Amino acid sequence: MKESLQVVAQKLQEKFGGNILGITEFRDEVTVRVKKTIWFEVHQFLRDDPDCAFNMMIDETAADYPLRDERFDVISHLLSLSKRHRFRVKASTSEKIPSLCPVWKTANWLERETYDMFGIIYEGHPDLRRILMAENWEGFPLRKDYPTEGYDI
Amino acid sequence: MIKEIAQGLGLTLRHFFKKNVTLQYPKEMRNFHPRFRGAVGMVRDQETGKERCVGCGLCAAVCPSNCLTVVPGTDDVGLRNAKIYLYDMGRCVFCGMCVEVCPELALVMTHEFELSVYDRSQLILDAGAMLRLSDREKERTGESIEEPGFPAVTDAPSTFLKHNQLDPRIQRGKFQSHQPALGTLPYGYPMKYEEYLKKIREGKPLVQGTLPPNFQEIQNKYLPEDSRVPMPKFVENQADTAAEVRIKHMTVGDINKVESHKYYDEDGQGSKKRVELGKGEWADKK
Amino acid sequence: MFSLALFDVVNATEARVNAPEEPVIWFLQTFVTLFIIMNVVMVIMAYQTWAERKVMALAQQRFGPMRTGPIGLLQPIADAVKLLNKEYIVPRDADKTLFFFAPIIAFIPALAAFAVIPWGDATGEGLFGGWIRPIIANLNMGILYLLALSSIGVYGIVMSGYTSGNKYATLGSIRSSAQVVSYELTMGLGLMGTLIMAGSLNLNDVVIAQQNTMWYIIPQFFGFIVYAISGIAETNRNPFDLPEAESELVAGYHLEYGAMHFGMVYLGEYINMNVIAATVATLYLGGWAAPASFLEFIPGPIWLFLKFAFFLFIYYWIRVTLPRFRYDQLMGFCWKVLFPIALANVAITAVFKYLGITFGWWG
Amino acid sequence: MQNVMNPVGGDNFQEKGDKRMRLSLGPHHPSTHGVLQVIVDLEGETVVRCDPVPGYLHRGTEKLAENKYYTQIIPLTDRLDYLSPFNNNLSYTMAVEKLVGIEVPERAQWIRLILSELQRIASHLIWFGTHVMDIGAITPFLWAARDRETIMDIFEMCSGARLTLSYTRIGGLMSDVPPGFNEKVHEFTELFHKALKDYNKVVSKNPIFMSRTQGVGVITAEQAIQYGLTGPSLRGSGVEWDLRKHEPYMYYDQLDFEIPLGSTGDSYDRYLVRMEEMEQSNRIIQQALAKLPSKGPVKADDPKIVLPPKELSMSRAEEMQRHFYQVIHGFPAPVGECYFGLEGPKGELGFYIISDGSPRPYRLKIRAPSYVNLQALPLMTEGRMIADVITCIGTIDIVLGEVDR
Repeated sequence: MKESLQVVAQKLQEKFGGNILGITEFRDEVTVRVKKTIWFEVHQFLRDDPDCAFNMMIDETAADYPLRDERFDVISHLLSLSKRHRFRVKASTSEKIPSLCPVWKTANWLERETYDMFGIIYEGHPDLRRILMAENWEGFPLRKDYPTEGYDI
Repeated sequence: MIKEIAQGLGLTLRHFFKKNVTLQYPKEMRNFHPRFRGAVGMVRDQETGKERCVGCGLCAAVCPSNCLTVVPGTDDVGLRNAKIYLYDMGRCVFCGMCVEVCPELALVMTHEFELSVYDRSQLILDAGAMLRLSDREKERTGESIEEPGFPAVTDAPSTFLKHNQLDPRIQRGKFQSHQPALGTLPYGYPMKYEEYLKKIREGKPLVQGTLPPNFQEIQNKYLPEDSRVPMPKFVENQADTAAEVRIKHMTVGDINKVESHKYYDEDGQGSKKRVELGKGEWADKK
Repeated sequence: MFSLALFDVVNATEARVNAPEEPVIWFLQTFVTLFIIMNVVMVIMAYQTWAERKVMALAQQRFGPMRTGPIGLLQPIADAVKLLNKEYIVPRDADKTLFFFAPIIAFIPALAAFAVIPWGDATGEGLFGGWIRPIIANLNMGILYLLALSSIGVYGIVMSGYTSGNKYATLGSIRSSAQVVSYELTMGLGLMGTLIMAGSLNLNDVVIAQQNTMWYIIPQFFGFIVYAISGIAETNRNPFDLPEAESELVAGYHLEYGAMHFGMVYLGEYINMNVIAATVATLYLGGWAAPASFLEFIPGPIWLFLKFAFFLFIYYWIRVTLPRFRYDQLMGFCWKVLFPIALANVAITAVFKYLGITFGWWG
Repeated sequence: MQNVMNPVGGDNFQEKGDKRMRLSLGPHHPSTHGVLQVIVDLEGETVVRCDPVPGYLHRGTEKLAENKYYTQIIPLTDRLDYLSPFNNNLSYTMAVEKLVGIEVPERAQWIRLILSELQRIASHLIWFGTHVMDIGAITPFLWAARDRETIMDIFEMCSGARLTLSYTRIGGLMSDVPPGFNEKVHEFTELFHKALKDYNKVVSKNPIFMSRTQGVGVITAEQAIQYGLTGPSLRGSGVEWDLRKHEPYMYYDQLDFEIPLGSTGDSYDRYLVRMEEMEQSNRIIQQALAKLPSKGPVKADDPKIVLPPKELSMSRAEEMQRHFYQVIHGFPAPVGECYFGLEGPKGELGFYIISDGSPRPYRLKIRAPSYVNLQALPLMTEGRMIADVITCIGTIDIVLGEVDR
């Protein structure tokens, strides 16, 4: 793990303590799993803290695990231009999660897309509409139980 | 300000006297690089004159767009071949993966790219039509297009042995495929999500269409038992039947109808002027 | 009766031609001349589309139209046949009557402007004993007539855009009306210098005055620039093609037109270009007069055509090179750049004329 | 006559008496570069609200990818940013390589680097042509297309396709480049150097072009970071961030090149940045050609992932069995997740893969730079004129295949 990221991990542990569910590293990428209750705070902290300084949000997305109680993993990728490190934050949720739009404007469309594809509702999002699919589309295509093909005669 | 505009005008004026870079396409055609990936053709075995395919179905397995249907069988001599081989050019993305994986070097990407037809069913080719495609390629280039495992006819420096230079024992039809026939069913029109769910929950067969190959696997892994749905019946059908269904629904095309260029063929010889691509021609003066 | 009435009107405005002894024959002669000139203009205009495409293709290192006839020479005919064969579609929200007449209003005045362009010495008799005259109507106020007709053409554009019931078309026609009205002013002012120098509104007089001194493009260079630029803007051509800016308004005011109505809008635009080019050739490049006396064996119409074609080439050349202005920049350019130049040009020319100052070549 | 400025009725129209006009630019519009719809509210010619509506080209690439083997996804990535398919191939392939932990041979990496830079030039050329054409100059587009043809010839020579390349494979390349590759690329770099001067002459200093782009679509550095812009759009605002320099992948750390930066963040700055990037890419290609090893494998030697070469599989039964096994069952990736982003022509092009240990990705997220950059369009256009909307769409260099995925 990069030294700067070790500092970040340490600071997160100090600040949020038990709300941090685990910090893992795979292929030199650090992932922190947090409780969904601090989803917004952790991002604000990561942006504002001078040691973290994640001033840019690269991506925000989700993954579907239909067997779990909280079936969605919401994932955000952060980048610090000054420290040159990247970070990934994850939280599980069943349906709702706070929106990150007040933290980064990028989050607007990325959250709209995630809502469109998974049906995750971002609370506090200014304009949560479908973006890629048609407005009257049924179902959420990237959920695992959505059929990939289905044809009638 | 005026200087810059004048510079721009001068530059366009200079281009009036440069050589044209475009071609009169239907009348003349550029020469493709040897690796050009056009429609997939089948290579003719030089000894028997038949296709070299043994019907192993690897091409259908690797095809990202599900455009190949292969049903294995045996020919009158007892060698393995493809009983049914259907290639749907309308779905093909010309990625060349089928050719890359073919263990018998039976497929090749030809330079055939003028594939417009008036009827989509004409875009579904069988083995015979694919053979004719590669024959046409051979006629044009004047050489055999037997090349080892490359998505297209290649000019790459190859350390590979040509197929006919290999040990005759392993040349053709010696590898028996244990793979069940692979293939997809014909496709129709998508139905609504709700109807789809209803149909498969009730266990009603969907006559057409395919599910992801790992459908059951995904369900077993990720869905609680009560919400799993049975595999729709059509997947259990034998591939033979699947191909028959497909053939019943679609006529197999005749490659000779896939000749959009013949309408522009002025001398009636079926040949167009091929223009060799020059090197940086456009920079020269006329 | 009608022909006599027409004769009266024409007679009242014609000073140079003596009253014809045979009004009917005079009328027939006018008709023959008109017929020939209009046809020549139409053919030139049709081939102008071909020439433009070819010139653009050359600059872009491609062929342009090649498939119809040798080097695509039949392309204009093919285009016309195609347009004639298409269905005439009126949008649901369009004002049907005005929608129908708008292209005609754009087309006819443009064509009528050719009546005052001399293609030979208009004081002479013409060919075949006057059966083909060098000018259709040798009006004393020819330039006024030109300006008036080009103003009428704007109505066609405005109407076609506004009656289409389409937002893009409406935006296009709004842009167009503002643009054309503004540039008409600079266009008129730009011309003024030549008129002051020649002392006449008659186009033929201007040509003869140039023959006696020199082409007005030299003494009236700024006037020429102002007139040429305003002319390009007046005909909605690149870099002033805002009303039909393809990348913004799709096609602008003629968005909803199809079939021959589109053809008329399109041709009206090209005829307007022709008018500008012909007036530039006449007023600044010496018209039908040969540039030097030893070249006079080449007839006047050919000289006019060469000068005309040269200016059209400049049109195309600018089109292939320059990007488009923005709406506010366009208006700013007109009022802040062209208008002062034109005014100054008029004032200076007038002062020189009044004081009778000549600088050797100054007429 | 019906008032066309304020048509009443329909969801898309306003109340009667509203002075604003709601104009739908697209999805069929000449300058939205594909099927982007932009709904703008106009007051006169001034834009008061701008709402981009993507999605008309949505093909569900991410969903499709969940049901395909890792190798089969490569053709899908061609169709994302169809103006730079090689970079898509490369980014995806490198993401999978990172996931499975495979080393790519040196020669393959250099070829990838050269082709990636060529593709960047090709993509920027199309951007240049269309951007300038949107502003009204038609000729530079065709000149740009002419030079791009040369690049596409090089790609056809290598991969057999001009647009949908699918040239990379997990662990290397589809095949080695054919003979004559070096000469052809070298020839191109020299020609292109001259052509670039022409472009600069006819467009860069043109007063009309400058007046159309200077001060239009200004994005400050803070806004650019806040909106997550990457690539030339970010550098045009003066933020020095280039993954090739700051998180070097492949062999970019061995090469000497500069990162052009803008100062004001307007369209003209972004224009200059991209033009200079082409020049720098040209430099990179020249250096890389000199460093390209003349011989060597182009596929990694990893029997679990890379298919056996034909001469082996056709002469040894066990290799043939391996060949069959790998084609039919794919190769399993280790359980885990990884993200890889490279500096694409449009910005950071990233692929995020979650693997559950099966040969298919459990989840594949494409971080499309065009999608993120397009978000800044309302910021750039609101309060400006409608002609500036077109300039702004051009200047952020979007490709709808990538926006909609």
